[in-house]
Parts: sequence; C-alpha cells; structure tokens
Amino acid sequence: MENRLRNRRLDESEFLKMRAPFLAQWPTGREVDLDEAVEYQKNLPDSKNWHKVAVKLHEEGRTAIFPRAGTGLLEDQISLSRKLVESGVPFIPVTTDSYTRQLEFAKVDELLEEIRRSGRKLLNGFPIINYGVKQTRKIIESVDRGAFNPRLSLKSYPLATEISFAAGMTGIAASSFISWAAYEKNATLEQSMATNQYVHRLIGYYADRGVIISTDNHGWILTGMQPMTVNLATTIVDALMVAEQGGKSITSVVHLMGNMAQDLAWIRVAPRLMREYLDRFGYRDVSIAGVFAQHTPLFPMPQGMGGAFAFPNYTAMVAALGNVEAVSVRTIDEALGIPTEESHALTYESTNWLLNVIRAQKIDLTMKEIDEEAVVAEMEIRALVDKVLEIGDGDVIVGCLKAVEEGFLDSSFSPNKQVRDLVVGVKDCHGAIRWKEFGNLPFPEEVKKFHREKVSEREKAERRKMDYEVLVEDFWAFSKGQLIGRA
Amino acid sequence: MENRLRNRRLDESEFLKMRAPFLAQWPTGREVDLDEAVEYQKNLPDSKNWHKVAVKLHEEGRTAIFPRAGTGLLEDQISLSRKLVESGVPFIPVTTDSYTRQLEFAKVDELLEEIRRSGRKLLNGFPIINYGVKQTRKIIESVDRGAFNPRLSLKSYPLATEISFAAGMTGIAASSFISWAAYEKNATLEQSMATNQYVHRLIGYYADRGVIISTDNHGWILTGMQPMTVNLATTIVDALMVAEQGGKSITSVVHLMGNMAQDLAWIRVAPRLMREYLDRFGYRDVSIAGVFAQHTPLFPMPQGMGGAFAFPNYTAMVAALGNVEAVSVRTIDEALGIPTEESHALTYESTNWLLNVIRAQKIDLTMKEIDEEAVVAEMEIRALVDKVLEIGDGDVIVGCLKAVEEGFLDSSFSPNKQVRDLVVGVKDCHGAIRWKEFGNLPFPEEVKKFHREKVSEREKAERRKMDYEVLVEDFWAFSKGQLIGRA
Amino acid sequence: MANPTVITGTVGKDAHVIGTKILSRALREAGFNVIELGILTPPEEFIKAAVENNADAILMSSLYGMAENDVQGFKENCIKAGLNDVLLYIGGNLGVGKHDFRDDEIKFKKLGFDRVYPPASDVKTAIADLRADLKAKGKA
Amino acid sequence: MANPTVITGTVGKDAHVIGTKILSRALREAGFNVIELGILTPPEEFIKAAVENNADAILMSSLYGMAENDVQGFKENCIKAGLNDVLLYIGGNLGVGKHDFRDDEIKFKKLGFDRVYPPASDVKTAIADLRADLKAKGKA
Ligand code: B12
Ligand code: B12
Repeated sequence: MENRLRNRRLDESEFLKMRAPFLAQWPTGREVDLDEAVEYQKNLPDSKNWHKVAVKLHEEGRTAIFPRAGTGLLEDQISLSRKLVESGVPFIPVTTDSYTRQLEFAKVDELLEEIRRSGRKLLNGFPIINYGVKQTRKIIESVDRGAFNPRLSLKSYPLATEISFAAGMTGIAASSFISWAAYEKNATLEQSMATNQYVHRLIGYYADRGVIISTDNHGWILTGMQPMTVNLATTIVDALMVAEQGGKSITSVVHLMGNMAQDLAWIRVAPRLMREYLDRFGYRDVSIAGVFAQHTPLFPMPQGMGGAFAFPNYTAMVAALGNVEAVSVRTIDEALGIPTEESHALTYESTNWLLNVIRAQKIDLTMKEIDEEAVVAEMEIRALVDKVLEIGDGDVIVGCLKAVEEGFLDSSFSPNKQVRDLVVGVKDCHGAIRWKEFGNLPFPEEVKKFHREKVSEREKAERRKMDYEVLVEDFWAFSKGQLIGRA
Repeated sequence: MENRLRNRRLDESEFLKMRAPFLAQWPTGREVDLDEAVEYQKNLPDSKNWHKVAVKLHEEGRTAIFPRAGTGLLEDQISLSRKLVESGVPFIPVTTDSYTRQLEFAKVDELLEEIRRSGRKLLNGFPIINYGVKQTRKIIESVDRGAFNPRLSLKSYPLATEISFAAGMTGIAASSFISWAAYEKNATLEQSMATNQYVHRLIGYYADRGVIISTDNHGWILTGMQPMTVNLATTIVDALMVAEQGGKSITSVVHLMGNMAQDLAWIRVAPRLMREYLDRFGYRDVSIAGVFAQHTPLFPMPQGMGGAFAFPNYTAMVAALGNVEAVSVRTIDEALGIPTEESHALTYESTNWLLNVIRAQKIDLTMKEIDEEAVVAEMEIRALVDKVLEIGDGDVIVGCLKAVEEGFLDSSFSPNKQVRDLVVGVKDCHGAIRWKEFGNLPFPEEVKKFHREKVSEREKAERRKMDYEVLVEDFWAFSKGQLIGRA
Repeated sequence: MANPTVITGTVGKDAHVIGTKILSRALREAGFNVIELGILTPPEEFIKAAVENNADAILMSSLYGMAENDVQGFKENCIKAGLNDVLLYIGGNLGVGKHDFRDDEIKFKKLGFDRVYPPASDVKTAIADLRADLKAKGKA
Repeated sequence: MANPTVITGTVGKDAHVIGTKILSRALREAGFNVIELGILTPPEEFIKAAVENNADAILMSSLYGMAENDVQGFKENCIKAGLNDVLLYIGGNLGVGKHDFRDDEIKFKKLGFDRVYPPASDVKTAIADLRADLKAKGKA
C-alpha cells in the first residue's frame, strides 16, 4: 500500500527524463523531435484537429462517424483513410496490430516482409512504431481533412503516442482502464495508470505550447454485460487524470447497451457529471469536446446482410436521438473479420443517411424512462466516484487502486486477474441492463432495490431464474435480431 | 348535382342483382359461389385472417411488415408468398399487374403465354382475374399462415375482390380515393365511390355471415408532398362508407412523410379521430383492427446499398416508435424495379430486427413537437371532415363529391383531372411538411398562421423563396441521404 | 425562331405522374411550348397531339416497367402519320425488375427512340440534350 | 472413469476473453475438469498445463485473426512433450478479414488440430463432438 502512484502533475524536467527509455524501444523513436512536432501540429488545418472537429460538429448539430479500422501496410492504410474521408468520416482511427501492441517489433518487420512477398494478410492492424514518424505523416498528409487517432495497447502507449502525435494525430484513447480491463491478463492497474500518466503529460506538454490533443475517455471497457455506471465513473477518473497533467480537451465516450431509454440517459448524465467533477477540482479550463457513443463491443453480429445493416443503423439512430457529436458503429462485416474498405463505405453510407435525417429534425426526446434511468445512473456514478475519492483521500489514483482491490469498482467476464469479478448483469423485461449481483459495489439500498425489482419482474414474466444460461442468451440476442435473450 | 350517390346501405337483393355484370367480365367470374366462399373463409385458420392477425399483433405489442409484392406467374407468386412468410411477414399482398387493372384480360392471357414461352418478365404483378378462384386458392393454401390482400385498380375492383375473397383473402384496400387520386386521369370520384360501395357491400355480405374482411383505408393517396391531413380526413370518410355497408373491421393506414414528430402525431391522431367519427355515426360495433404505417410512396430511393437499407430501416424505426401493428417498407431494390424475392427477404430481415428490438422496449415517447403537431393535425382533419359533413348535409359521399369540386379537399401533383390542384406543400426547417399554398382548404386562420410561420422560418434560414425548385429538391432529399432539400 | 413544341406524357397503362409533371414544368421554364398529356396516354394520342401541334419532340415517360410492350411499332406509326422528323425521347424505369439500364438503351433505340434515360435522371441534362439535338436539326 | 480434464484459453497475443469464458463454464457444467488459462496464453503454456494435468484435450480460442502464426509447430511440440494422444480443438475467428471458413478448417487440420470451429459456433455441439472423440479413444 506504500509508495503508490498519485494524481499529481509531473514536473516537466522529470517528464522529459522519463522519455528516453521509451523512445529507445525501437529505432523510429529517434524520429521524434518534440519542438518540430509542435510546429508540425500547429500547421495542421482545423479539419485535422480532433477537438476542433468535435466542437464544430456540436455547433452544427451534427453526428459523425468514428470508425474502427487499421490495416497492415502503409499504402493500404492510406487508401483506407482516403476511403473513410470520402465516406464523410471526419475522425480517422489507426488501429494497430496485435504484435505492435506487445512491442514485438522485430516480428512485425518479419511479417511486413512476408506480406510484401506473399500478399497474405498477416497483420490485423497498422504497425505504427515500425513505420515511424515520417512514414506515418504520409497517412495524415494523404487526405485534406480528417482527425487521426491511434488505437493502442498498454505496453505500446508511450512510444506509440510519441510517434502518433509527432506524426500529426490529434486524438487518443488515453484511459488507464481501457487496456487494463479489456486487453490484459497480468498487467496491474497501477502500471496502467503510470503509463497513462506519461501519455497525459505528453498531451499536457503539447497543450502548454498551444496544441490541443483530445483524449477520448473510454473508462473501464466492459467485457460482460452490466450497467455502464462503473464504466462512466471511471471516465470521470480518466478526465481528472488527464486534466491534472495539463490536457485541455476531453471527449466523453458513452458505451451503449441497447435499451434506448437507458442509453440516452447515460448519454445525458455522463458529460454533465464529468463537467461537475472537473469543475469541483478546479479544472474549469478543460473542455469537453463532445460526446461520442458506441455500442459496447460486447455484441457479436448476425451474419445475414439485413441484420448486419440493422445493427449499426440502430446504433446510429440511438446516437442521433442522443444528439452526440460522433458514434462508432460496427461495420456490416463485423462478425466476419476485419472489414474491407467497401464494407466501411457501405456501412457509413447507411448510418450517415440516418444520422443526417434524424439530426436535421433537432429532436429533444422526453421519456419518463430516460429520466428514471438518469436518476439511477447518476446515483450509481456518484456513489462510485465519491467512494473512490473517499478511500483515496481525494486522490483518484490512490482511490481507484484500492477500489479495485476491494471490488468497489468491478466488472464481470474480466480477463484481468486483478478484477474481483463479483458482479453480474442481466437484461430486464424492457431490455435494459440491470445488476443481478452487486458484489461490493457501494450503492445505496434504494438503487439496489430498483435493480432487484426489475430483475424479478423478468423472472416472473419468463417464469425462470436469471441464471448463467439467460445471461448467455442475452449476450447473443442482438445476433438473433432480438433485444432480450429468449430460451 | 342531382341524383348523386349517397352513403346508404344497399339492400341485399339490390346488391345481389348488381353482381352479375361484374362476374361476367371474364369466365373466371363463374367460379365465385358466395355460400361456398363463406364456408371456405370460415375454415381458414386465424393466422390467415387479416383482422385477427392485426388484433393479435396489437395484444402482443409487436409491429409486423406489410410488403408490396406481386409477380406474373402463379408458381412465382407462390414462391414469393412462401419466402415472405418465411421472412416473418404475416400480411401478404397480391399486387396485380397493370393490364388486369385495365381489364385487358385477353392481353394478359397473351402475355402469360409469352412469359411461359420466353421466360421474359412481361407482367408487373399477378393477374388474379385470369387465374380465377381455384388457382388463386393455391397461393393461400401454399403457406400455413399469412393474411392475403390483393392490390387492385378502380376498374378491376368488383370482379377482383369477388375472386379474392372467394379465394380466401381477408384484407382489401377498399378506399374510394386510392385509385381515383393516384392512378386515374379521367375517372370521377363518383364512379370510384360507387365501385367501392359495391366492394364494401360485398364485405358486409361476408360480415353478416360471420366472416370478417378488413379494409385498409388509405384515403386520398398523395402524389405531391403535403401534410397528410387531407389524406387522413378521407380515411375517415372511407371508414364511414365501409361501416355503412356492414364492414366490421377497419385498418387505419397512416402515410409518413419523414419528420418523426409529425409522423408520430399522425399515427396517434388518425385512429383516435376515426374512432370518434365512427362512434358519432353509431358504428360502435365496427372495430379498428390496427394502425398500419407506410412511407408515402412519394420518395424515390437512393441506389447505393447503404442508403437503400437506411430508408426502410428509418421507416421501420418510426413505425416501431409509433407502436403500430404493421408497416409497409420499400425494399432495398425499390428504385431499380420490382424487387426480387431475395431483396424482400433481406429488407425484412433488416427491418424486422429493428421492429423487434425497438418494440421490446415498450417505448412511449413524449416530445413537445409531437403534441404540437397533433393539435394542428387534429384541427385540420376536423375542419375537413366537418366541412364535408356540412356541405353533404350529413352524408359523406355527397359532401366529398362537392368538396372535391370546390377544392375543400385537394392535393398537388394530381394525375386526376377532377382535382383542383391549388395546394402546395414544402418542408420546414425541421423537415416537417407544411402547407405553402392552402388553395380552398377550409382551415381556421390559426392553422394557416402556424404553417406560414414555419415556411417563412425556412425562407429566412436559407435566404431563398420556397419556390418550385425547392419543392423538387425536397422531393429528392431522401435519395441523397438528407431530410430537407438543399440547393 | 418560335419556341419549339414538345409533347409529354406517361405512355400506356402507366399512372406514374410525378416524373412527367416535373419534366413538363422544367421544359416550360426552359422556354419550350409544352403539350402535357398526363398519365395513361395511349401511344396514338402522342402521335395525334404531335401532328396537331406540329411538335418538334415527344418526351415519353414510363415507370411501371412495361414500356417495351406499349411502344411496339410506335416509330413506324409516327412515320405513317408524317412525323418523320420528330425527336423521340423516352425515360423512366423501362423494364420490370432489377436490370441493366444499358440493355434498355439498346432495346429502345432499336425501337426508334433517339434518346433513352435511366430512372431518376436529371431533367436539366435531358433539356440540354434536346437543345443540342434540335440545333443539329436546325430547329433551335 | 474420472472426469476428463481439458485445457482452455486464448492463444498468443489475443485478448478476446468472452468466448473462452463461456466455453469453460459450459465444459465445467458438462462435468469436465477445466483448467482455464484465460487470454494471452503462449502455446507453450497450453502444453505445460496439459502435461501437468494429464489433460485429455486442449480447446484453444483465437479471435483476432492471427492464430495461424501463433500455432506454428504446436502439434509437433505437443508430441515432443509426450502429448501424443491429447485432442486438439481450436475455434473462434481464425483468419484476418472476410474469408471462407472452410479454408481455415483445411489449414488448421493440416497444422494438427482435430477439430476446427467457425466464429460464433455453438458450444453444445463442440461438447458433443468432444464426448464422441473421447469415447472413440476409449476415454469417456
Ligand atoms: C468484444 C470484442 C472485442 C473486445 C474484447 C474484450 C475481451 N477482452 O474479450 C475488445 C474491444 C477488447 C476487442 C479488441 C480487439 N479486437 Co475484437 N472483437 C470483439 C467482438 C465484437 C466480439 C467478440 C466476442 O466476444 N464474441 C462473443 C463470444 C461469445 O463469441 P466467440 O468469441 O466467437 O466464442 C464463441 C464461439 O466462437 C465458440 N468458441 C470460441 N472459441 C472456441 C474454441 C473452441 C475450441 C470451440 C469448440 C469453440 C470456441 O464458443 C463461444 C461461445 O459461443 C468481435 C466481433 C464479433 N462480432 O464477433 C471483434 C473481433 C473478434 N475483434 C477483432 C480485432 C481485430 C480486435 C483488435 C485487434 C483490434 C480492434 N478491432 O479493436 C483488438 C485485439 C486485442 C487483442 N490483443 O486481442 C476482429 C478480428 C478480426 C479478424 N479475425 O479478422 C473482430 C472480428 C472484429 C472485426 N471485425 O474487426 N475486441
Ligand atoms: C410514387 C410511386 C408510385 C405511386 C405513383 C403516384 C403517381 N400517380 O404518380 C403509386 C403508389 C400510385 C404507384 C403505383 C404503381 N407502381 Co409505382 N412507384 C412509385 C415510386 C416510389 C416513385 C416514382 C416517382 O414518382 N419518382 C419520382 C420522379 C420525379 O422520378 P421519375 O418518375 O423517375 O422521373 C424523373 C426522371 O426519371 C426523369 N424522367 C421521367 N420520365 C422521363 C422521360 C424523359 C423523356 C426524360 C428525358 C426524363 C424523364 O425526370 C423525372 C424528374 O427527375 C417508384 C419507386 C422509385 N423509388 O422510383 C415506384 C415504381 C416506379 N412503381 C412500380 C410499380 C410496379 C407500380 C405498380 C404497378 C404497382 C405497385 N407497386 O403499386 C403501380 C402502377 C400503377 C400504374 N397503373 O402505373 C415499380 C416499377 C417496377 C419496374 N419498372 O420494374 C417501381 C419502380 C417500384 C418497385 N420497385 O416496384 N407507384
């Protein structure tokens, strides 16, 4: 319990010293020259700056697409980026491959050779570190607009963000929870937080020099189905960490679970509470660039073409009704493998149609269910964040590390050994996600009662216990064109 | 002005005498034996009775698809019907071809020959009269569920409905306005009302013997874009005509125009006012089987696959949020020609996904815009129906005939010469349809003021007059993935 | 030179009115003298109207897929009626079901049409084509 | 006969956990003794666990598309470690991008796997297969 990491701004000199070993991880690290990079960033047009693009979308009342995409070779990544820009996508991801994510750069070089020789698809993403700053800039320069954002792993964060930002990328999912909770088995949250602190400080370095890089805060990415409040509480933790290191723009990410009222409630509550906690800690000059929605990646996809279109169209519809600035939708090929350029284009043609048509209506929905869900979500998020602050003595990092140990923050189906995994979620009669097991979550009794009632409502309606089988059925429901799992 | 048709129940003996000339139009007319037909109908399972299927959907809180489909050969029509049933469609259309619609049965025989010989697709629908009762029953018997509904023209109504009902079909779009307003140039409304009266009386004959055939009342199908209130007022006229002749089940059809709030308002107002007028005239035993939505067929379709899916998916989404019993969606091949079986299946796979997922949530939307639109729609519909009753001295038929002459009922882009065509519609800033020209519509000043304000709001926002060019742009907007036409 | 006269309408048993209305209006705004026959117009009526009005072109619409059948022998009947020089355009959705537009074009050109337009084609282009074709004939 | 012992986990650099969790749980409920290795499991660890636990089968998952590379020489290393008789199953999403599952099956069978399962395959079927295969070996 001693000597733990704290949420305190790193001195610049201290930070600059930390950089050397990361930059030495692979020869391309030498290409990073921070001063030159700041200049490069300053010369980018507004349409390539994540924060500015998000703010503009907000002003115009539009919802854009933020895809997931990455491919092995530079020329393919360029072609993919162009295709995305042509499809009207303003946010361009550069998803890295799984070897880069494990720092196996020599292996990547080998595979790149092999790909060039045989044409076989051996990398499931773009190996940004092997390519380095100069090569990666070619991607950014290949289009006349589009704000880029690399998708990384815990281990690769420091070097890969150094290279990405120097190459002109302006957004990054710099969350301590994202990798740790969804991608790692043995890594500890403390390691993850330390790594993220470095990245946040790098963002702060740019910010001090007038370059705004936005963090899309995903929080604790869930692998099981459960209410999003643990996730949303941790996006607030992310925000407080970023802000402390000097980051000035935060993109609030809200994962959807499929019930409209609940999803829309989360979309409303998340940025409001994030703003409140940022202000409470004095980070009034940190802005929330926008709200980004995505269907939590839990759901497998039906493989019929009709259902394949229905799923992203539904996500788009909910996002549009939520008036968010962007949404990540799964492509129509999602279940089959990494989508082709064509399926990206087709998917966004479809979802953009809906986003445009719905947003043009300037809809402001009221549903008593949204309000009800919002009240519950707010109580849960506050209970979680306040508990973290309480046991951390006001320090979110210290608090989180303890909270995970205690199971005050928890999730089901976790791949990470540190996680208690005492909670269980299940859908209710209307397809909203409820807590079936609370584990040690520090919720008020009132909240627990609400969930218990909803779960027992479904138990009664379906005359069966909400057991593991039901959970798996719920999980596959969307793949079968249903909201709620059926026996 | 003398001797006009009136909304009075035809005596049974009178009605039976009227049948002979119709049944003599083609040899297959001889296959109709009403007593045998009543027996045949009584033996159909509930899942083949339109009314019962609609009521069951209502009870279960589900929305189903009612497609448009028809093909030249019996075997193809059977295969199509089966495919539709397999896709989960409970309402099966039998769209007739354009020659049948003009009573050119000899020509149809010729073309059937030619099709069989050459395999070429020469008929754009199923020639139900040439096939006759026995052959057509094969379609109904080829599936184990599915309520059938023929799609006809004015001229073909009497003989074709005789054959359809005898063959076991249980729903029919028996509206005096549908053909007259959208399919005919020279036919008069009086002719159309007389023809429909016959069909309604035939339905009454079945009803007297315990067989419920439901009419889906489409009212005045619009060819131009304008608020749906003229259409909805005439569905009430349809209902009063059907009820007077003894029909016991009416399906309220609501055409959508694309703005959610406005569409949902129409969906709510239509059945409520229909019920009210039915009750006012004492037809308390006539039930409204359900509400069916469809995008008014005005809209051409984008041809890209993504947009092609987005359009029906959007329709499905609005229908589901409207909690209607069924929705007719355009297939993904709509713009290309008569859809293939496969594109029917793919389209309904997609729309059913959304219908299921959304209806499972039991959503009851409130939006102040819905309420606002509902108030305006109700005022307009009442003004129209009350005007018809006023000038018809309480008789809707007499009233309608006069109202059309005077332009109290009117529509733009009409193919029929009788229509005044003095009204013009245009979209407003939120994509709702407004009256730009009221012609002689008998609306209160308050309503007119509302529309004028909305039109001038858009004029100001776009700094241009809402002229014919804008109208055409509005018309093509959906094809371009937009709600509102853009210069 | 006087404004050229054109005949519009939807041929045969087809009742689709919107396309021909928009086309007619656009032609009128472009300065043509438009005789608008509307929907459900038998081929003979197009010929009759063209003869009576000394028309320079016939712009026929058909959406319902059965045009091929409706216009069999139309060109020959035009010639019989003395309309040797009238331009024949047809547009809309000219076949039943999903099919390749290029096949329509070949088919209807064989039937004597000078130009054939696919579904949802832009009227402005068509009007420009018409102007060019009339000019080539020394008519505009 | 004792309950058969099986090893589960996601191989290589793959972090997809949900499939292997569901599979493990289902195997346990079906009476198997399950050693659950979780995600990011190097091939050697599968072998080590199989040797230590005297396993009857290894049920490997891979979703991220790079399994082919991860399991090169796996069968040979099993044999080297004395695992001549252990059943090798693999399932998930075994190639990168949209591709034909039948190619995966051929490929992975060549690599020494006894059964290969496509994405989203039903665990019940797999368990039935496993029972049958074990029975054939006189193990269940
Ligand atoms: C959830 C998810 C994630 C989550 C995973 C969370 C976690 N830790 O589990 C997150 C967001 C972290 C993630 C990350 C990535 N993912 Co991912 N992910 C998915 C998604 C949406 C669902 C996978 C899933 O959980 N399915 C549900 C489970 C229950 O099904 P299942 O795994 O198929 O298992 C069932 C059966 O297959 C069977 N089964 C499984 N294994 C075995 C083994 C045997 C022996 C047997 C008999 C049966 C069996 O039993 C299970 C129960 O029925 C899929 C897309 C999709 N819709 O399938 C993509 C997908 C698998 N991911 C993909 C990729 C590329 C990645 C990333 C590399 C990059 C990215 N896109 O973000 C990273 C990889 C990180 C890493 N190091 O591995 C690709 C794989 C591409 C390919 N093969 O061509 C997919 C297909 C998405 C796509 N189209 O791009 N992903
Ligand atoms: C609206 C509509 C209707 C309305 C028509 C109302 C009316 N009276 O106009 C109603 C509901 C009544 C209807 C009925 C039928 N329809 Co309809 N209808 C449509 C729809 C949705 C839009 C057509 C339209 O108005 N487009 C908008 C206008 C502006 O575009 P346009 O006509 O293409 O015209 C433009 C250009 O093509 C060009 N143009 C047109 N003509 C010409 C001519 C020349 C010379 C030039 C230069 C240019 C030109 O200029 C116009 C302006 O840009 C289409 C599907 C679609 N999305 O296209 C089906 C469609 C045309 N209908 C079809 C069918 C089969 C029918 C019916 C037989 C049965 C049915 N499905 O209901 C009946 C036919 C009745 C009859 N006797 O003709 C099919 C035709 C199938 C085929 N060809 O394979 C279509 C394609 C639908 C489908 N996929 O099944 N229909």
